[in-house]
Amino acid sequence: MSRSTILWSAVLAAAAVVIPFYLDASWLQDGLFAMAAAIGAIGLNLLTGATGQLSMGHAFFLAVGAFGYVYFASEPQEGGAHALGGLGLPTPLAAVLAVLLAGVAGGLFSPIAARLKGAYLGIATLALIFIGQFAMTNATPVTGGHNGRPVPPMELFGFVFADTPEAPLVIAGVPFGALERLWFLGAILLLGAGLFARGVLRGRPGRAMNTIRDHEIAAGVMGVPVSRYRAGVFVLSSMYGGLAGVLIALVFQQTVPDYFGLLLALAYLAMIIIGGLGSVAGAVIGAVFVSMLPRLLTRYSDALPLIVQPGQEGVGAAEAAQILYGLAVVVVVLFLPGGLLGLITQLRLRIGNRLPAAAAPKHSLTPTPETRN
Amino acid sequence: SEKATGGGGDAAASGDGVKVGPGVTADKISIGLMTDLTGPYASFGKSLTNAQQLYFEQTNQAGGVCGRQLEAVVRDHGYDVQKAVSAYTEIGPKVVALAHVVGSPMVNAIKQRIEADQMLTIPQAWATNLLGSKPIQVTATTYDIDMINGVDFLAKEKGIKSGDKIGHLYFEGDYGESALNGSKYAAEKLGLELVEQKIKATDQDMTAQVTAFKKAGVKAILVSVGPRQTASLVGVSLAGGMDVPFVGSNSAYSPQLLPTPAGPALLKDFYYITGGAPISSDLPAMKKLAEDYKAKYPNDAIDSGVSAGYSAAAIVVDALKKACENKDLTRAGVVNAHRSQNAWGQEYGGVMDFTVFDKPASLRSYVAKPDKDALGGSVTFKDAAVSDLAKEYQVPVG
Amino acid sequence: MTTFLELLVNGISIGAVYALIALGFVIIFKATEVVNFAHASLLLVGGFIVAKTHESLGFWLALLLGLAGAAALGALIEFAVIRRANVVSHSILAIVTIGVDIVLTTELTRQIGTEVLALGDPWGSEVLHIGAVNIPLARIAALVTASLVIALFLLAFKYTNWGIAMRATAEDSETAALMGVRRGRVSMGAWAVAGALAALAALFMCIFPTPGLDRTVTATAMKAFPAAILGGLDSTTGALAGGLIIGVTESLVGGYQSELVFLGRGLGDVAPFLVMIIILLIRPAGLFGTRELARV
Amino acid sequence: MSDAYQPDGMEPSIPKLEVRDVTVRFAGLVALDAVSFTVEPGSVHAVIGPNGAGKSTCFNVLSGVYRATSGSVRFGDAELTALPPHRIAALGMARTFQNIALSPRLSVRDNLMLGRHRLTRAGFVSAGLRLPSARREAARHGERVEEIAAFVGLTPQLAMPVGLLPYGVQKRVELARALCMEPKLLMLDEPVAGMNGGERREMAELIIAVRESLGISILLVEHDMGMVMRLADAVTVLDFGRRIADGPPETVQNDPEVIRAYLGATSETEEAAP
Amino acid sequence: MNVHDPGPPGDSGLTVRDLAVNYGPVTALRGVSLDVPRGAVVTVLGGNGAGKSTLLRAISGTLRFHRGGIGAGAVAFGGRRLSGASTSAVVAHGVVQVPEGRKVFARMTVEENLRAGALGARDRRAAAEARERVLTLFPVLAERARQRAGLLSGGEQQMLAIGRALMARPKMLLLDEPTLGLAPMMALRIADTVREINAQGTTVLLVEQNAALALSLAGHAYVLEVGRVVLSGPAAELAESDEVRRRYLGIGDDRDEALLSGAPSIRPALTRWTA
Ligand SMILES: Nc1ncnc2c1ncn2[C@@H]1O[C@H](COP(=O)(O)OP(=O)(O)OP(=O)(O)O)[C@@H](O)[C@H]1O
Ligand SMILES: Nc1ncnc2c1ncn2[C@@H]1O[C@H](COP(=O)(O)OP(=O)(O)OP(=O)(O)O)[C@@H](O)[C@H]1O
Ligand SMILES: [Mg+2]
Ligand SMILES: [Mg+2]
Repeated sequence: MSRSTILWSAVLAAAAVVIPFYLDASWLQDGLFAMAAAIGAIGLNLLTGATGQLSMGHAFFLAVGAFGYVYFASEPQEGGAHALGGLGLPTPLAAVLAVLLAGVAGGLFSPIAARLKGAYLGIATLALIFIGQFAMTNATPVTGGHNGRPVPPMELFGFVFADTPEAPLVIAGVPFGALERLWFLGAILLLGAGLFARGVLRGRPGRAMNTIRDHEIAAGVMGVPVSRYRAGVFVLSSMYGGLAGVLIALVFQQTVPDYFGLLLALAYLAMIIIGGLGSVAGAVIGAVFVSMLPRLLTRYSDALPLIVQPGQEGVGAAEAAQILYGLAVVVVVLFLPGGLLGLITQLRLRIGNRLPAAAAPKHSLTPTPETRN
Repeated sequence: SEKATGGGGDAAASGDGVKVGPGVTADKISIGLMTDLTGPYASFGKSLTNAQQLYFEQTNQAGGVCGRQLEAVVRDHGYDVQKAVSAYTEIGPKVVALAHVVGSPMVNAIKQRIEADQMLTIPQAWATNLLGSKPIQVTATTYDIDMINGVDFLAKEKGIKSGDKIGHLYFEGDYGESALNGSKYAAEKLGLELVEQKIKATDQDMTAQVTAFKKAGVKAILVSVGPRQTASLVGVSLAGGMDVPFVGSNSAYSPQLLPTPAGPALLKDFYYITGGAPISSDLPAMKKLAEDYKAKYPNDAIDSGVSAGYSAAAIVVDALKKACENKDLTRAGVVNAHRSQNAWGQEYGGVMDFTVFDKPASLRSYVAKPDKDALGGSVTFKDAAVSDLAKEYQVPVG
Repeated sequence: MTTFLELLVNGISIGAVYALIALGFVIIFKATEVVNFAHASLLLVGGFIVAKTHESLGFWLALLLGLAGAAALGALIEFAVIRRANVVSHSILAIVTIGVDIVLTTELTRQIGTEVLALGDPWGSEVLHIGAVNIPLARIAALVTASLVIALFLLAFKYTNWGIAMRATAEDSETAALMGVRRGRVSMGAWAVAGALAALAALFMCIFPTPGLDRTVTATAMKAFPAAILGGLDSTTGALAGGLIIGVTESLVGGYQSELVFLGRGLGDVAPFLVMIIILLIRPAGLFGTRELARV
Repeated sequence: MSDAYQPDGMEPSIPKLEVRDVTVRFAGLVALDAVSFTVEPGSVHAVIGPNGAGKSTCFNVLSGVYRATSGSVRFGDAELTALPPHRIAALGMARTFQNIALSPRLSVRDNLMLGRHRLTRAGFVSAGLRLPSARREAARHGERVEEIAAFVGLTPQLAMPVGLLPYGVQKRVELARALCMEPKLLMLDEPVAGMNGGERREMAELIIAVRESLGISILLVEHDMGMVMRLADAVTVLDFGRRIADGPPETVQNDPEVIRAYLGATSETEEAAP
Repeated sequence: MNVHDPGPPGDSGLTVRDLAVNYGPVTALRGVSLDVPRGAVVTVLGGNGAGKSTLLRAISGTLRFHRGGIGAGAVAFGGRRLSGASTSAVVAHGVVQVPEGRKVFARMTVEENLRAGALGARDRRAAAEARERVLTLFPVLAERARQRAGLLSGGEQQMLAIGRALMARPKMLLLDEPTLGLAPMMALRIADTVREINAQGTTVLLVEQNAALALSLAGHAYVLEVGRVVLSGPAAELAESDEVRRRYLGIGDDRDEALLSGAPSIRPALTRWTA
C-alpha cells in the first residue's frame, strides 16, 4: 500500500465516522442507499465488468436477498387479509442465510449463465426481472404480495438497529436512531464487501475472470474451467446482490416487490459504466453518483436554473435527474474511457505528474492497439 | 453539531398556549403532499396538488388556521416506492400531516412510520388494507363497497339476476383485489357466477380478456383497472358484438378517454361507482370549486382528482382547526381532533364518520356516467346510496 | 374452438407488431452489433409525431411524418453516439443505448404529459367477422403491413448488397471501408430503417383495441426483446418467428388465464420470457440465429 | 543432426503422446482424416502441411478446443479426446495460438500468472479474504514467473499492458505464458509467423533453450521450413487432413509427395523462406 | 501543395511526397517519398514497426480508424490527390488495399466476402467477370463458397482477402504482408498470383517480411526504418547489398548457424520447477 492510499483510507474512514453526527436522517438514508447500491454494483462489476457477462437481472438478486431476510427473520403472522409466513430466526443468521439464498438463486440460473454470452445473456437475465416480479407478487405468504411486508430490524448482540423511543441512544448529544446506527453497519459491510472483491480481482480468480472476458478459449486452454468459473462468478455476484438487498430492506423497513424492477437493474448497469468497469472503486463511485444525483437535484432544485418546483411547468428535479443520469452513461462511454474512476486516476496522475497523461488506465474501455490476427 | 439536540421530546408549547410539534411554528403550519407528477398517475397527482394548493391558499386568505399560515411541502415520488420512502424521511420531520399520498404501495411502505409519528395521512387510494390505522384516513368508500353497490345497481337496473354470469376485470395489487372482494361477496349473495380476469398495469390490449368473457357468456362486466384498459375493454367488447353494461371503480375512468376512439363505446353503457360526488354535481361547494379552479388553473383539465384533492385538504384543515380549539397542534393532537368528527363532509356530497377507522368512512356510492359536455367528463347517474348488500358486508381490514 | 381461433388470430396479429419491433432490433444488430435498448424511445417519438400532426395533416401524411421523424431520430442516435463510441465490447454499447433511452423517454413522456393521444387511423374500432371469429380491422391492417414489410426485408437482405454491406461494416468497419463501403451511410441507414419500423409498430400498438398513445407504451417494447432473442438476434426470419411466438403465447395465456390460475396470476407477462429461456437453453443462439463460432 | 541431441537429464515422467486415427469433421468437410503420429518424450516433433491441411485443427483437438469425431489421443495413460480443455491443461499440455490470444489490458505479469492457474489453488474465498495460504502461493509463483520472464527476455516489460507491446514481443509472451504452465508437452502454432529474420532467430534460440533446460516434448507447427528442418527430430506432414508423410526431417524433405503438396520445387523453397 | 505536382494526370502511377504521419503523439512516418509507376511492382521492406502498414494506411485513407492522421505531405494516384479523401473515395479511384492479417469477414461466407469486395464497384457485369477471374486464381474459394470465412485456414483466408480485393477490379493493389503465415508453396502461389495480377495491368505496392520473395517480384524496392526511407533502388541491386542480405534476408550471419545446430545456448538455462 502506498502512502497516499493509506492517507486516503484514513480520510475516508474518518469521514464515515463523523458523518452521522452532522447530517440529518434523510441524508443518512440516501447515504445508506448509496452504500447498498455500492455493494450491489461491486457484485455486478465482478460479473459484467471483470468477466464480461452482461446481466440485466441484478435487481432480482437484490429482491431475493431482501425478501429472504424478511422471511427468515420475521415471526409468522396469522390473521389480517393475508397470512404471512416466517421462520423467526435471529436476524444476523437470517441475513447470512438471505445472502446464501441469493447465491443459490444465482446457482440455479447458472446453467443459463454458463451457456449464453453477450446480448443473449443480457436479455436472458432480463427474464429474471419479470419472473421475479411474477413470483414476488404471487408468493404472498413469503413476500406479502404487492405491498410487501415490514422488515424486522437487525439485532446484533442485543444491539438493535432501529429507532428505540423507549430507550433512546444518545451519543455526543446526537440522538442515534435507526439510520445513524445502520450507517455504521452499512459502512462496515461495504468495506468488507469491497476488500473481498478487491482480493478476488487481484488474485488468481480475477485473472481467470479477465481472461474469460478477453479470450475464452485461451482461458480454457490455460487450465481455467470456464463454465465453472462463469457459474461461480454469477453466484458470487448474486450474493453481493443479496447482501445489497438485505441492507436496502433494513433501510427501507418495508420491502415492496415493485422496487426490484427493470429500472433498478438498469441503474446498476449505469453505475458500473459511469464509475468504471471491472474495479471495486469504479463500482462504488458509480453507485454514489447514481443514487445521490436525484437527491441532490431535488434538494437544490430552487437554486438550479432550468429545474422547476414540483407542480410547475418545466423540467422537474426527478426528470432532470433521470436525464442527467442517462446523459452521464453516454458521456462517460464517449469521452471518459475508464469511467469516473479513470478520470480521477488521470487527474491524480497529471497532478502528481508521475506518468504522462497518455498512460491508459488498467480497465479502460478503449481498445488497445490492434494485435495482429 | 447542529444535530446535537440532546434527543429530548419534541412537543412544546408555543407563545399562544397551543401545544405544537413538528411542522408547526409560531406562524406557519407545514403540510406534506406526496404525489406523483412524473409517473403513471401524473395527471391525477397534478389535479390533487393543484386543488390542495388552491384550498390552502383560500384558507390562508381567510386568515389561516390558528393564526398561522398553511404551507404545502410537495414531493414527487413518481410512483416509486424508494423515492416515497426517501421523501418521507426528508419531509416527515417537517410536516404536521400529509394531505395526500398517491399510491397504496407507497402508503404501505411508510405505514409503520406514519403510525409511529402519529401523522394524519389521507391516502388517495381506496384499498381495504389501508383501513385499521388510526392516523390514516381513507376517504368515503373503499373499492369493495363500490363494487358491491355496483353489482346491486346491475341487479336493480340492468336486469342481472341469479344464475347469470358477470365478469370482473381487475388489476393485480390492492386496488383490484379489494374490488374483487366486494364483487365476490355480492355475486355470492345474489347467486351470480363471477368470471375473473386479472391483468397488470402494463397490459394494454384487452382482446384476449374480452374473448374469455365472451366465451364465458357474461351478462355484465365489472372493471377495476386503469382508464386505458377500460377503454380497450369497452371498445373491444362492443366492436366484437358483446353489448353488455360495464360498471367501473372510480379509478377505472378518466375523461381523457372521451376523445379517443373508445369514446363512443364509453358513452354507451359504461358507469362508474364513486364515493365522492362527481365535480359536475349540483352541490354548491362543487360549483364553487370548479369556478375557482378554472380561475386559478385555466389550462388544466378538471378531473376527479380536483374534487378528491380539495375535499382531502378540507379534511386536514378541519382537523387542524379542531386541534387548535383543543390547543393541541401536535400530530397526535391533530389525529385525535380528526377522529372526534362523525359526520363530516355534507357539503361535498358524502357524510363520513371518522370516529371509526377499521371500517370505511362511508358506505354510500354514486353511480356516475361519462358525459362529453359535463365538467370533469361525467355526470351523476344515480345519487349516493347504500345498498342493502353493502350494509351487511364485513370489510376485511389491514 | 372459436375462442381458440380468435385468440390465435389475435395473437398472430399482435405478434406481427412485435415482429416489426424485433426486426428493428435485428437490423440494428446486423449493422452495428448493438442491441438497441433505445428502441422504446423510437417507438414513442414515431407515435407522438403521428398523434400530434394527424389532425392538421390528415392521417397518411402524419404517418409519413412519424416514420420520417423516428427514422431521423434513429439516424441521429447512430451519428451522435454509436459512431463515436469506441469500445471493445458491444455489451457496453448496449448499455449506452440504455442511457440514450433514459434521456429520450424521460423527455418524450414529459412532452406527452398525462394525455392519451389518439392517432387518427382510418380503421377505427371496426371489426371483421369471419365466421364466429371477430378480428379488429386495425389488427388485420397490422398483420398485412407487417407481413409485407418483413417479406420485403427478407428479399432485400438476400438479393441486394445492402445486407452484405451492413454485415461487413458490423464485423469490421475498417475492412468494410477498404471494400468501398461508406460506413456512416450503412449503419446510419440501418438505424433510420429501424426507427421507421418502430414508428410503424407504434402506430399499430396505439390504435384500436388500445385507446391511444401514452407514456406506458414503452413497456410494450420490452416484449419485443424476447421475440428478437428467441428468433436469433441476427436473423430476419427469426424476428418474424419470435414475434409470432411471443404474440400467440401472450394471447393464449391471457385468454386461458382462468384455466391456468394454478400457475399463478399475471402469467401473461412472464410467459414470453419463460418461452425465451426454454428456447435459449436448447438453442443458445435462438431459433434462427447464427452460432458464435470461434476458432484459434 | 536431428537425432544428435538428447538431453541427458531427461525427465522420466514426460509421457509419450500418441495420436491414433483422429478424424475431425465439420459440416461437409473432413478437416482431419484418420491421422496418427507419436510424439516421443523429449523430442521436437513438427507438423507441417499446406494451409488448411488441418494442423491447427490437430492442435485444437489435442488441447480440447475441438472434439474429435473419432479416434483417440493418449498422453501417457490419459485419454484426451473426451476431456475439456482445462482438464487437458491439468495433465501438463500447454499451447500457444496462431493468432495471439492474450488479455491485452492485463500486464505481462498477470498474463503469465494466468499460466500458473493450473498449479495454484487460491479460490474465491481465499483470494477474497487474502488468506495467508493465498498470499504465500502468489509470492512463490510470482517468483517463478519472474524467472521465466527473465528466461524469455521479458523482464523489462513485466508491468506493461500486453496490448501496447510490439507483435514480436507479444509472441514471446505467448510462449512464456505456455511455459508458465510448467508443461510436459509444449505445442507451438506458428511461433515465428509475421516475424523478421532477427526475431525468428531469437525465437528459434528460445525453443532450443527450452528443450535443453526442461527436456520436455515440443510439438511445432511452422511454415518456416528452415526452422523446421533444423529443430525437428521428427516431422509429420498433413495434406487435406490426411497424413502424407511421417519420419525424420531429411526423409520427409525428399518425399516426392511432400514436395508436390507442400514444398513446391526445393530450390525455390530455399529462396522463399528466409 | 502543388510543389510536388505528381505529373500529368492519367498516366502517372502512385506518388507519395514528404509524407509524415502521426498517431496522436507518436510520429510513425517522417518525410517519406516514394513512386510506384503505372504497371510496376514496388516493394517496401522494413522491420517490425518500421511504418510499412502505416504507409499503406495513409494511402488507402484508413489512418482515421487508428486515430492517426497525415501531418504533412501528399499522396496522389493517376494525378488525383488521395490524401484527405475518404476510404471509399480512394477505392473509387481504383486503389484497393488488402489489409495486414487478412481481416476476412469471419461471420460471412466466402461467397459473401467476395460480394463484399465488389461493393465499391457499380458495374454488375464487371463484377461477374472479376468473380470468374478470382475463382480461376483460387479454386479453393469456389469449393468453400458456402463456408464461413472465419473457419477457413490461414492460407485460405489470405487467398480470400486477395480475391476479395480483386473483386473491385483495382487499378492499383496495396498488399500488406500477403504471405504472412502461408505455407512455402502457398507463398509461391501468392507470388505467382501477384505476378499474374500485375501482368493483367494492375499496379502493385507490396509490403513484405519475406524479403527474398518480395525482391524477386518487384522491380523497385524501398527500405523503411523507423519511419524513414533509408535505402531505395532497383530490387535486384538491393538484393545484392550487404545490408539487405544481412538484415532482411537473414543470410551471412554465422552466429545463426552455430545457434541452430544445437550448440549450447548463450541464454541462461531455465531450471525445472519443483512444486
Ligand atoms: N470450426 C471450424 N468449422 C469448420 N471448418 C473448420 C473449423 N476449423 C477449421 N476448419 C477447416 O478445417 C481445415 C483445416 O484448418 P486448420 O486451421 O487446421 O488448417 P492449418 O493446417 O492450421 O492451416 P494454416 O497453416 O493456414 O493455419 C480448413 O479447411 C478450415 O477451413
Ligand atoms: N494505432 C496506433 N497508435 C499508435 N501508434 C501506432 C499505431 N499503429 C502503429 N503505431 C506505431 O507506428 C509505428 C509503425 O507501425 P506500423 O504498423 O506501420 O509498422 P509495420 O512496419 O507495419 O510493422 P509490422 O511489420 O509489425 O507490421 C510503430 O512504432 C507502431 O508502434
Ligand atoms: Mg493453422
Ligand atoms: Mg505492418
